[in-house]
Amino acid sequence: MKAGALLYLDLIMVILMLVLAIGALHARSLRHAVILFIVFGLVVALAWARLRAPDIALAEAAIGSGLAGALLLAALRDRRPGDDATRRAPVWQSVAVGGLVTALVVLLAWAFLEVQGGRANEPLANIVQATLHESGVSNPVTAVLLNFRAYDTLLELTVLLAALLGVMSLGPQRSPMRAAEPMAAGLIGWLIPLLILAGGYLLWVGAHAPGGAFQAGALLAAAAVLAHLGGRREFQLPGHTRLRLLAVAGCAVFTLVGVSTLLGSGVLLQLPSDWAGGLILLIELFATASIATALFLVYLGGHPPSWNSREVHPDA
Amino acid sequence: MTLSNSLPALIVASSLLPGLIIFFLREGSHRLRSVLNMFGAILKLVLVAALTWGVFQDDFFETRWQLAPGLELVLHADALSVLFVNLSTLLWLVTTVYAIGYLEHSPHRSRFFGFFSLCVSATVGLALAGNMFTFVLFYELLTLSTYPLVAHKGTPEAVRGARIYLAYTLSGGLVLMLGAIWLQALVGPLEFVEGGLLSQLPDELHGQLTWIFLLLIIGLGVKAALVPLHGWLPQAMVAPAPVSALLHAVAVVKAGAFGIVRVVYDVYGIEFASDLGLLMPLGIAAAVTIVYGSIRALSQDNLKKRLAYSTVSQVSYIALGTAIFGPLGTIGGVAHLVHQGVMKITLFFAAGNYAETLGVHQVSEMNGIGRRMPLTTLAFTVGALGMIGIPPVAGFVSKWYLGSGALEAGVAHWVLPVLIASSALNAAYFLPILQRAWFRPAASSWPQENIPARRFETHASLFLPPLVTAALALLFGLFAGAYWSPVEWAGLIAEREYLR
Amino acid sequence: MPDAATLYGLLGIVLAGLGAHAAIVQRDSIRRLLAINVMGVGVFLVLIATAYFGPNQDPDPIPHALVLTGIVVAVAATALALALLRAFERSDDE
Amino acid sequence: MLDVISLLLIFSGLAFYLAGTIGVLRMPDTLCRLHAVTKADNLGLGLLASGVLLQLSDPLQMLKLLLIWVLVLAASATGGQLIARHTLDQKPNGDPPEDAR
Amino acid sequence: MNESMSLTIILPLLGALLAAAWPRRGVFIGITAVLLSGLAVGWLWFSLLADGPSHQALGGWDPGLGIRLQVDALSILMLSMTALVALAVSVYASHYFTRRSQAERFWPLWLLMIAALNGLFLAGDLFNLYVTLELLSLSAVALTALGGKRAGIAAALRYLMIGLLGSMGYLAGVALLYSAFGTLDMQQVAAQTGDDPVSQAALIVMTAGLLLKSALFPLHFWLPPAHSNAPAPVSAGLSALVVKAGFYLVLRLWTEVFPDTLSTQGVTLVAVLGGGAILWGSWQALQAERLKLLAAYSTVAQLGYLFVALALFMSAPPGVARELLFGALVLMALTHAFAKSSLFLAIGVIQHRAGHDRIAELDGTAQRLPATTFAIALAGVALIGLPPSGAFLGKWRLLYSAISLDQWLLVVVIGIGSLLAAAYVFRVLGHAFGRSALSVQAIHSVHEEWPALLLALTATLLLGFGSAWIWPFLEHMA
Repeated sequence: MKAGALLYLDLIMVILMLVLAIGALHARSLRHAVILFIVFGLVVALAWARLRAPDIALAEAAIGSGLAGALLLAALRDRRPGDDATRRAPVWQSVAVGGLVTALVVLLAWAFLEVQGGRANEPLANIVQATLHESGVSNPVTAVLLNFRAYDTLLELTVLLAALLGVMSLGPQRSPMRAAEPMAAGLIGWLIPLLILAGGYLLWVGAHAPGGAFQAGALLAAAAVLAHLGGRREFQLPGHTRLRLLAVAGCAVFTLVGVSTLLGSGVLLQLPSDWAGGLILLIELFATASIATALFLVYLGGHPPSWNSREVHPDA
Repeated sequence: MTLSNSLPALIVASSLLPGLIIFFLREGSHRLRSVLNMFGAILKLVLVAALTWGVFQDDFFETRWQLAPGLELVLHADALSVLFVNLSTLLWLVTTVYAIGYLEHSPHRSRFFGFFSLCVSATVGLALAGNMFTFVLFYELLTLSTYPLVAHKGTPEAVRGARIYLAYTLSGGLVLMLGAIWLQALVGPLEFVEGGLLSQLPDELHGQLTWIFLLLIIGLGVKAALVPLHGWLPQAMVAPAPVSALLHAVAVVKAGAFGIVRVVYDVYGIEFASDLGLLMPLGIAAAVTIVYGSIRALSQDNLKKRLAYSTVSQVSYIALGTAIFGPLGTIGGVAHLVHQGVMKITLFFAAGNYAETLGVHQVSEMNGIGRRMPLTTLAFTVGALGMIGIPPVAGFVSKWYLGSGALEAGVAHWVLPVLIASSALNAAYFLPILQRAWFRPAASSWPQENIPARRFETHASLFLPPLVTAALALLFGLFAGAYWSPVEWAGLIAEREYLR
Repeated sequence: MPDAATLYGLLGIVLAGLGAHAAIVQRDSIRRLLAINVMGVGVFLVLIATAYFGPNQDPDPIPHALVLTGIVVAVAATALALALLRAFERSDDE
Repeated sequence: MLDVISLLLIFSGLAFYLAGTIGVLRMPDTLCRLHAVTKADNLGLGLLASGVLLQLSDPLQMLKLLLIWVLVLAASATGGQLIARHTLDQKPNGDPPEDAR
Repeated sequence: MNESMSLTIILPLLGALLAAAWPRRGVFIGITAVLLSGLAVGWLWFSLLADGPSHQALGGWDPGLGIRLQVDALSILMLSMTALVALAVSVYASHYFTRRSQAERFWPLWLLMIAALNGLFLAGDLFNLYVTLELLSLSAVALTALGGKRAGIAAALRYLMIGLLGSMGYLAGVALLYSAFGTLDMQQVAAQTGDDPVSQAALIVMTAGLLLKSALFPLHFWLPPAHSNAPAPVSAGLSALVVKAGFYLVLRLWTEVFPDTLSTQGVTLVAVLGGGAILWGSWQALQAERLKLLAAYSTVAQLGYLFVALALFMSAPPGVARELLFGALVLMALTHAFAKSSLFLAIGVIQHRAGHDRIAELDGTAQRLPATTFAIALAGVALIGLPPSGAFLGKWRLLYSAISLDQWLLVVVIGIGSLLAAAYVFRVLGHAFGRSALSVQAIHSVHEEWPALLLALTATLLLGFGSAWIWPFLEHMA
């Protein structure tokens, strides 16, 4: 395609995203706002694809729009009818904040345009390309995530764990839904294995192509959410110990790899070149399981019965 | 670690450590607490005696401990600090004996004696402070450690009195601190030196130095109860008698007066202060306070309140002496630091005895009390006569030197009238009390007789302390020319100040 | 003519501004959450736009990794916020 | 030649989408809208997919496209059915109020 | 050396994972992990003293490609503060929760919070800081809501939203910096920042985000409800440690990453806001009817002191006085951490024993809970800035700089703030000394009363009389 045509496509996308964003932020009805936000997320995923960021496009679609959307919709369902969602700051405040934010936006835009004029002379990208062969994987994003900046990713998994622990501490899960209607149930039954398959594929392919633990975990979580939504009897969470192990496994294996490198070389997460590929896959495998567990449990909105130890009385 | 660099710290520690231990004693361990108290007090006295001997022989005692760069904790013994340390150590010993008897059955004694010891540690630290920073530090510590003592009874009035006390003294502390910091910003960390160091500063700083002097005097004036900063003192009367004795004679008020002496002599230098024209306003403030306090004392029926206003008046003799340029005035002011202490503590001990033994709080209830409690009233009489300035009690000596100093400095035209008026007023509010106590018939019953008369009028630990301090007041007056008397020591101080 | 990176970068800044404004102005928790997420997308757009060097050159993978991390962090925070909201509304019933 | 057919298919697919979208906007109630959108979009999707299919050369990619087509078809069919059921459950006459929450 | 750096983060993290997987052993795991990470900090001390400040890129890659950890005098002081406060609070917390389900939830989140703090103090990478900030705020939020009370949950929700907004502002700045300078490494970025629009824009949004997170007046509104409604050990951690993280980052950014970017107007603005925080926070603390709210507003005021000190530091001319002010600033931050954690723990004891924390009904606490009252008094002394606390030394130097720079308005503000602080502290103590037979149970429980007392003693005696080494240490190890 020609650059000009692409630019028109870009302009359409930009306008679409702006419109959707404003809709999501200011729609009169909260439900509309949430739906517009989910649609916004999908368009953003397209934008990621457009900007040659397929890994992010996948993640955005699966997590940013998909799971976050499911979370938001579930939260909407919790809402009691009386809740007033249209409260806003008084107009003068809104205008004042608007002025302040506009000033910031202009400042940032100015700075950004300044940057576009003369970009950094030697982007880190070149270094990544030059070092990629030592990383054990050939997908540069995976290399950055799980080798060059693996420490960030470890902490990121920890953030997810913190959120999970937080959600679990806030009370029991939502009551399960009634069984789905036959047609939806049929579709769900059909989708779940497909999702699991796709998840496994994404995990495996992440080493050299777009994909990886987060996208895979999100798909697995989506499968679990579907199973839950469909009220499928054969789907049951593991028991207390195994559930908790599943939740911490990703972090734990990652940390243990870190500790063993620390003991071996004195440097945290210094993966030996020869082993790097295998270690990354190991980490990703467990991370996928933990991410899927965390995202699904978080979707439940509270802890399932098996989360707490047996002897503890349920919360008042 | 030698004696010369550890003795000042040991003197502070000798009451601090027993105090800290006392906090953790059980309420019931009465004997252990008393032993610790007495041990600390006597040990301190011994250490202070050693220090005094050393300083007299021109030995050098100094403890230094850096708290932060430019902020050094310096404990240094010079003639002036030795005088104050002696006073507070001696009177603390007496007060401890008194307090043990006074508080025999009241609750929370561990807390009380803990803070009691902290209070005297802070006072001694303040006396030995070798620079402004150290002085401010102990000045604030003194505030903190006396607050629980004032609030000790826990009644709403006690808590309120303590709050007022705190509001005044903390504000004063803050102002003092600002002055000290400003001074440090101007000239660096300043140590106390006889004769002061500021006179070498260039002229353009003199304006700032005047402002700093104002801040310092305001800050110190709160504790010294200079009018109009004296408002806390009558309120703090709710405290138990030993505490009042401590506040008025040993620690708080004295700390303020001592600070004024320090600032004038050892920071600014008396000559430089005189050159800056700072002495006259200080003297006037002192004079106003002297007269005002006496007038207010006249109309108080509550004995302790009358004594409190008397303190307001009497302490300012020290400031007045400081403001008179010349060795005789200096001797008068500095000696009065000691004289006022022993006399006022006697009065408060006696007042405490009346309240504790018979429940007598008002002057109007004191008819004939001299016959029921002759020893206490005898001590009271000595103190009161001293306050008026009747020879041979020590108060007379101070007033004498102040008057001579005024003549020497050429300010007699306003100082002498103040002295005379004040003495007349002192007589006017003390003599009627004496007349009631000795010559009027006793009422049929006392307000609340707690301690019946057996062999003595009350417990020994209550009536002995005022007798001791009254005797001291007499001795200091009778033997003012003796080698060891406060007046002689004040002469030594004056010599060192003016000969530089 | 602006190139794609500039266009999307500016869009990102505007979205971040819109999100920030709504996050402050809106009072409803879910709406605030939406606003913060929109703001996040805006910031991510800036990063990814920075990483984009045109159709013929490989993009810089580091911002991609950062944004991936950011997305996960954002969803984690969203989940916690929604659970808090739910707990808050439940506590009303007690 | 192949390109022409492909373009033709894609544009007719887009036309159906357009019709479906207009239907959503213009039709009076939920069921009618549903009718318009599912019918038109399913057809549009099929046409679009076949048009794109002709552009591909890799059989694996073709397979993926087919899979996508099947999945979207199944999802929209199920979704349409669910929406219809929901609408009928809620209000026999078929039009829920705008801001039902 | 470098092992110990990683260990201070990894050990609490491992502890958190164990405690999450094995909730019934939470107390044992928690205390052990806190102890071990404290030991790692100790080890780091030794290496620092032996080898001087150092840094290390993780993964064995060059800084820029890999994430750099760095340790210097400032970070190790913050780490030590975290370790000591965390230890005392952990001992206290081991007996605090009455319901086991609550205790089981506390430990993993608490350890995650400590890991995040340690990670934050060691991070030398701008994006990594973002992740640690988020880890910190998520675990802190979850802990805030742990009490399960409606007010606590509402406060946690707002805390979270504010935290997210703040981190987004920070992240926007990071994005801009990366786009301009092509690196996330703090040192590499610092070498390129200057007076240009990019640096300025980045500085503004990052600072704004962090000020929101560190609750500088008037962005403090979220703090009092959050800190006053969390369980006592959590409040202690939040007020003593977590707010310091934001301040620490502002300090690092201003002094190290953007030394040439900062404008005098920016510094003045922060000084004004700091002054506002001192007055408003102290005034609100004086008005508070509950002890915990008082303590929370006192934190708002104390942050004001820190920011005022920072502003003075930034505007002081280079020289000895400036170096001395820096040490004072650090000392004030440390003192506040110990004093405030002590205060919250002591309040927790009172709340446990009296069943409430309403100030007006506390008469007679001193008689029943002497050690706790003593802890409150000592902590209060440190909050006012009286001797013998570290804050006294800090305030002395602060006023010294303000006077030297002719900032008389700040002198007045600090003075008024001190008096207000004295007023709110002694309002409590007055009641505590009051005489009233009330239902406070007398206790002599070591676990309950001692942590607060030890923390208060650290804030006063230890930091008041034993902190002279901090200045040379900061100078030689920076």
